[in-house]
Amino acid sequence: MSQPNAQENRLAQGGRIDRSRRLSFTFNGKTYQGHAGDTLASALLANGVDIVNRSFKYSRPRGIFAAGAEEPNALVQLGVSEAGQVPNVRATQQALYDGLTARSTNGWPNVQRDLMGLVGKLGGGFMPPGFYYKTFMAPASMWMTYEKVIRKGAGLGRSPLESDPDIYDHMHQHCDVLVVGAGPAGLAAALAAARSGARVIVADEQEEMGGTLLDSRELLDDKPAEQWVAETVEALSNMDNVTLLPRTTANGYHDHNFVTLHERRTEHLADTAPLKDGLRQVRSRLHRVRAGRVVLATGAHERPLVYGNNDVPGNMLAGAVSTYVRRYGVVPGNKLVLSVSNDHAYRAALDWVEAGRDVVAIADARANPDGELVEQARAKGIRIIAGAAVVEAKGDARVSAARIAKVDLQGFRVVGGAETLSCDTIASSGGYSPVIHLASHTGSRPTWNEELLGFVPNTVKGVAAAGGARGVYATGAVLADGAEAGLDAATEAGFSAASLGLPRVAERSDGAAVALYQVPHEKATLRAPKQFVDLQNDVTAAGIEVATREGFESIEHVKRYTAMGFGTDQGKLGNINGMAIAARVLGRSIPEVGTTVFRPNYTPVTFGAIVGRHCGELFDPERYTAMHQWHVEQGAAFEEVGQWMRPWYFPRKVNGKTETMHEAVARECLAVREKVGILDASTLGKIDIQGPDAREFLGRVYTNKWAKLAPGRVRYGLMCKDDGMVFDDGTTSCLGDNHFLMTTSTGGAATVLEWLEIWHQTEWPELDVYFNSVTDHWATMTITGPEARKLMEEVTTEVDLDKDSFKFMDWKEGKVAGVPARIFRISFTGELAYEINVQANYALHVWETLFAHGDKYGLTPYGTETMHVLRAEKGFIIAGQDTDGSVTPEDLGMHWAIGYDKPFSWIGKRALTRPDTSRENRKQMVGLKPKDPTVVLEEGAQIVLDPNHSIPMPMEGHVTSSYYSPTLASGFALAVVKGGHQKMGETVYLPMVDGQVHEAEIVSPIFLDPKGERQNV
Amino acid sequence: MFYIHCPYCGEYREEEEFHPKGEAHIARPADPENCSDDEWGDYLFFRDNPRGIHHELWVHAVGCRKFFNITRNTVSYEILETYKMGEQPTYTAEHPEGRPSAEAETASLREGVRA
Amino acid sequence: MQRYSGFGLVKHALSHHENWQRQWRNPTPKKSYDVIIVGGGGHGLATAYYLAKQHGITNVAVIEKGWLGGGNTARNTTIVRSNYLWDEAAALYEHSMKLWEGLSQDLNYNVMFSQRGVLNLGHTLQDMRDIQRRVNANRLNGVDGEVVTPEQIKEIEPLLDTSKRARYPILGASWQPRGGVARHDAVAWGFARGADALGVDILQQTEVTGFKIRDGQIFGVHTNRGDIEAKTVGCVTAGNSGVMAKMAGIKLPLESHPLQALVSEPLKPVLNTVTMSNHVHGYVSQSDKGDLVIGAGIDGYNGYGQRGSYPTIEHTLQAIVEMFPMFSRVRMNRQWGGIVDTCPDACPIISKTKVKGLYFNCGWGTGGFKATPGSANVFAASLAKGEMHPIAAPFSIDRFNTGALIDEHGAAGVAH
Amino acid sequence: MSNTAVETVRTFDTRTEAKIPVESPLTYSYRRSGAPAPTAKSRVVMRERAFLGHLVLCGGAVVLDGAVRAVLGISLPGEPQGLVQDDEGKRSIQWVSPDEWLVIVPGGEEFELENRLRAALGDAHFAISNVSGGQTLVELEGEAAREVLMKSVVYDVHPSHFPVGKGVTTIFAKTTVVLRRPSEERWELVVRRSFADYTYRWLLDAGEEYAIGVER
Repeated sequence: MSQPNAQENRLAQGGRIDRSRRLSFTFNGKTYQGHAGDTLASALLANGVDIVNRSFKYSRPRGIFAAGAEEPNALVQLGVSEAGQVPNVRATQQALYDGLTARSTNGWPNVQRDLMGLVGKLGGGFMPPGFYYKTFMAPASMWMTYEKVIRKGAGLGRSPLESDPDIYDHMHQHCDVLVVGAGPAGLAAALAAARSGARVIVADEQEEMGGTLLDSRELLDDKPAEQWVAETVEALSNMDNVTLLPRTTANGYHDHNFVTLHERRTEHLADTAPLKDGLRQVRSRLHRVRAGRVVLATGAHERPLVYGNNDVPGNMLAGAVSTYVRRYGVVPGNKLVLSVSNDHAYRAALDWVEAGRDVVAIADARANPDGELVEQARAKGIRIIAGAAVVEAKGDARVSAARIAKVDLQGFRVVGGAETLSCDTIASSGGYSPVIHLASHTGSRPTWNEELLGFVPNTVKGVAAAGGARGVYATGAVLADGAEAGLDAATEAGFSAASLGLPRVAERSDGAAVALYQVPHEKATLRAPKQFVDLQNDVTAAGIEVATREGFESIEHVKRYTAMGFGTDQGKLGNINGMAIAARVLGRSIPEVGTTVFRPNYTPVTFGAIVGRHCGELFDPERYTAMHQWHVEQGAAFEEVGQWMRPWYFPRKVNGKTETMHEAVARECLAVREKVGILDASTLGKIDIQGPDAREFLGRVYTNKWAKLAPGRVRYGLMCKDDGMVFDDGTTSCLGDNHFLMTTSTGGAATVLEWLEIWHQTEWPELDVYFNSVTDHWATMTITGPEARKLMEEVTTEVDLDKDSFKFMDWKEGKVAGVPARIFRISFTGELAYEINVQANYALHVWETLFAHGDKYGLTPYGTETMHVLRAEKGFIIAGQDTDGSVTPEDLGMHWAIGYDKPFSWIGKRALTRPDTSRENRKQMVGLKPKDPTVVLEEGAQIVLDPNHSIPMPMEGHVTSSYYSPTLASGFALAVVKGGHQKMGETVYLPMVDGQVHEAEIVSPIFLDPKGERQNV
Repeated sequence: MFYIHCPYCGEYREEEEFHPKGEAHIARPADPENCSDDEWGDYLFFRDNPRGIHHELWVHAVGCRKFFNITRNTVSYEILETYKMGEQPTYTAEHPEGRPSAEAETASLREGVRA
Repeated sequence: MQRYSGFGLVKHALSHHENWQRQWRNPTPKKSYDVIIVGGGGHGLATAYYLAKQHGITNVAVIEKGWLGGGNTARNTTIVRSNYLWDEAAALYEHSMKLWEGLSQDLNYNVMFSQRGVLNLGHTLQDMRDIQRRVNANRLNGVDGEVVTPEQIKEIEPLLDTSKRARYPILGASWQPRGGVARHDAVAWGFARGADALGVDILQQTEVTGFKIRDGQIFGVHTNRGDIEAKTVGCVTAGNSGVMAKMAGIKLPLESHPLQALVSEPLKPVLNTVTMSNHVHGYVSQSDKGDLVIGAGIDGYNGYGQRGSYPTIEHTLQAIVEMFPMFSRVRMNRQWGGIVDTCPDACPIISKTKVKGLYFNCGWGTGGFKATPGSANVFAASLAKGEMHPIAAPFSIDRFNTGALIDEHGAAGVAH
Repeated sequence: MSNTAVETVRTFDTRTEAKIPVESPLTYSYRRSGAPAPTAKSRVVMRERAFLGHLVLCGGAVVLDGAVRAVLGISLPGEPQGLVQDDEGKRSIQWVSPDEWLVIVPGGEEFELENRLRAALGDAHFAISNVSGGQTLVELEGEAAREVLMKSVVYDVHPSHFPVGKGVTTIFAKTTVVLRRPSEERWELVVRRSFADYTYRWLLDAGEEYAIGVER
């Protein structure tokens, strides 16, 4: 085992790390050292940590396999505090910071000695694909028990159990050209586009921009590639029209060039965001980009070869080896065997040798490798075994040897005997897969290119792929491709620029690559050592073969049956190999087996970043009336109605005890019935309607008549949809012949306004009428109860409140508490009532003045609950509570509000005569009087005729509203009952969950003052 | 995430400002009383729901509050055109590349009518 | 059919898994069948299975244009519940629930039906009224359910924020203990294997391009592999029903909309049950693999693109974090979309058509997966007898002309 | 008030000259959430301009233009998204839709303005709604103002796309806002009264990293 601080694999020099800054970190409880500029992965490798995790299904030891987003194994749990936990962080993408604390996500009791591993070793053979579907079925009752055990073994990291201390936000970005990826193609594209003056955003997922140029062996203008990177990034950052976003991953490409960028602003600093200049900063930010044009310069992922035990720690991607050596100054082992199908991967061997360590051999699947890099390797004395590949890795916790054999690619067999070479690292390369994820997010299917041995993207309008992302790999060509894409994008976006001067790159002559995915083994695939395709989900070549034998022939079936590609890496490394294996087994070509498409996200995105600020109290707006402060001070309990916070009831302290809701509501109800109450009704929707055809319009959208409503008068109206079902109601006042003020329910305000607009704009544009919302302009307070007039007389001026000159359903203008007011004599309580509208800025003054005068009359504020009781006593409906979209005006017993003889066939009328709408025995609104007056029926209780009927019990209707009425000294309810209007006086039953059966009598829904005398005084 | 050209505002705006309101050109029967139950049911509920070119009604709810029509491909989600109430589409299932211009001109109806 | 068992697994392991048989054949289409089922998703395969198993009609073809189980079966969030409001809907979904309860054994295929219970949260007084109404109706309809308090909710799902400080505090919930989740793919595969074993031909990569109709009677279909005849054809093509209907000259009251879903990265077990909230609009459960499986609302526009708009995903995750604030640091792995055929009343159509012998089973909206066995069972009975099964009868197309809608929108409280 | 238009439409002065306490839509918010005073660190400053006169003017452009010019001395913005101000910058008209304009004038002028417009428009088909109590105007100023807006509105606020003299109705977080740019330095948000507190809290939250200050 390595000692802390040892960094045994760290090279004395080289790499882009800052050796002057040593950072200390903890992994699985042990403390290690690394440097600024390290990733967690490079630091772990530097310290010789081989096993970083245990695999998902078989619990096999796993090491770091790649160096970027494609890493399947090195997933860690990050975080010190409970609230700061982050599950499933890829060590290869996590920048090292001082104090970083990480653990493996799997392994019990620890990754080194894992007991589940034993199960995997012994039981692995019994777990073919589809294993779960084929067992645990008997006895049926045991599945829930089996499942508990299965679930325990599943999952990777764990969720924090405490609320997130961090904040997140969004940035709505707009640009002419978005460049995704800042490798050679991306930087060239960005520079070309930016020079045209276009607004350019460059997003790159890594800690620093440059991509493959940061570990390139090539020279640009005879200088190290990283120098060109530095100069280009510097140039871009000096341009006002360019936004550079490092540590920012483009995760989703959505329709019409909408791209989500996930910027990690503090994750390289600490697990929870530190303060900056004493101010909180966001942990990560989601940029929602609407781009004119998008250039995808996302590069390519190297494909590993699939051979026996290719998952043992020490197996790696060839390119990752180069990255660790050149970028981080870390050699992840001592003795390397390289297994390749192409020239480019030879870099790993050259870098390894130059780092001063031993390359045992390169197994090259090609018969006659002869490219430039091959020659360089030969020149360095590296042994090259042509026509061969690593067929199997040896070793348990770390690679100890590689078995290399000659392979017949056509015949898919090993030729001759294998040679076992001692080594601790096996790097492989089976070619490159363009990163086509974003291009396929909106459904474009990629095309298989047999020459490139990879899928290349088909992009939609406005998007172009450049460089590696479309299979252009030679550095010079990549730069040129990027520059051209950038220039084209800017041109298409309406800008013009000269083409870019590009740095000179020596052309390298590479030999042709050969198609190799799964390496044949001496044994048949089903009997060979496990050859892993998807390392994260433990999918093997054998698993794929079994799946195809069982009839899973489409690649989608194979993926689902084996779980290939369903991990957090979404098959970046494995999918093509898996397709190739399925194709081989089925005797088809890769494109015949299917294509591979991807869904967002490219890499996982923190929920918090997607949520942004829309959480906690900002999750949804709370709307307040102008009297809200007063309600809060009075200790009101609130009910939310369509985002409005409405006082629900006003509990008082009586003898040091706070009233219950029941007590408060009883008191409030009696106050209104006996004295006077006040309600904040500002939340009702109010629509100002003006125009010569306003009256005609009202007649079309309301069920009742409006032709003769005179200025100064108010009328109740019922609105239906064209299916005849009630959807809102309210009063509308005639202000002038061409001028009306409509009120709607609180929740219905926006819906009704849009309803009026859609009919006006799309059906009846010939009607001259305009609608404007004035809901917020007016504050509304209802003064109601027998003493209402007396109170009003004290505070009202310029209005004659006499009952004969200001009658029920009249409205008048005047002043209340010195404030200009419109006063409406409408009543939702059945009592004498005045609804006062004043400009909202004056509302609190008016409200408080009313209280200053109201005390002697017993003025009592009441909330929505009391309002509901009072209106229900009168049989007034609440749309949405007593109706549910299946209730007609006739069902409500509101025949009086239906103008059947209106000349225009108003909305909803025609539907009322449909067979089902006009049938008898529809559910109709009635009152219910419990036989036991102390019973308050449950709202939603179901009504039956025979409570002893077996289940299922025929139901006749249900309770829509139910309260205790202190006035009636009884519970009472509104309900809908089949044929209810013909069933007055009949007894019905309400069987409850607790076994009780309530008895009730069907009565008129108007419980109080059926003649309406109280409101008419 | 659509980017929608509002024909009234004269510029592209984010989808979030708009609400879709179903198939376009569903006109309320001129004489409801003389519709059969089947005809009324058709008007209320039955829709073309095509896979491909679709004319649909949208409202620029957070914006100018105007209703207008969009011709959109329901598979690719490409928006082929947006047009004001009362106008007729240029791109149709019969003419996916656009109708001959003469026909388009004569088809224009009075402003604000769904048909 | 090769029977599956724990013992069988050991045997296969010893022979290196070389002897597994195909789970279904890849047959050549016959010239004619007694019944053709168009659509090889869960509903279609299950219909064929029940036709063969319960009605002895084995000369059946299931015609699938892609790969079986590749539509909404493969894309849903796998929730199973039967606590629907209206009698007709409750009868249908409860019929399905009962079939779910013995399905793994019936099919000899573990569909991993996990009855871990479903919570439907209420955040407003109206939510609670709706919940009480629904639970009361459910119990009288023989569907299990109860109304639970925030304290009881905390016991069922401890991580839920049941505090009063939430923007939308939880006032209560309905709780259906028999609800839960199942493994979606296994449902399709299990029914396919079962149907195949009984003689049903499953024709994948076979696209129906038209119907053969003469004198108002169906007598077959045109496909890209030639004409196939049958006097009874059942169309079960969720996400494509309108297009199929149009081929037969029929218009349906359907709109096809994107419905999106997403999963987090796999996590150690952290959720016990299925939690749904209509008001803040999101629902979540945890798969056996560890992913949080999260469902979003339907996008408002028509779309066959198997993708929707991003704000729908954002709103959904806001809702999840509102309910479970600790999930803010969990990461979203993948999102996708299905195509749901929605009816104006949020209930399906299981119906004859004006073409004799041609039946449609469609319009399931978000309710399709949970209904799979029940829908197929009553559809198969209807196809076999030529008369709609009593449970299916109320779901006729005619209701949109008579007005006899079964409106689960407003009242059910939960759209999924 | 003898004009026919006035008879068929009932106008009403909801403002009074009497000394009556008024509360702006943000009054509650100051109490509830506080109002951090601007400091040297503040890169953005917010201030409410309460109690202005707000009128919604509906009608055809051709119908309205002459009357507006005659009464207000400025012409109706001819192009969508146009925002026109008088020389003092105190009175403005903004295009809202092809037949709708938002007029904002110093508080107290709105009723007289409405009557004069009505008189000038005579029998033409138009509508004027006084919404002065229903909305308020919030200003943002400072070098981070644009970034705060980028966090909040979906509309593109880049100067190349949002020059001075433009105004739009758009999404602001989970509510709506009328966003205007009357000058290089200053942005105006016209906010509905009942959403004002939400908007205020959002701005404080989004502005936190820029040490947002509130001028009162």
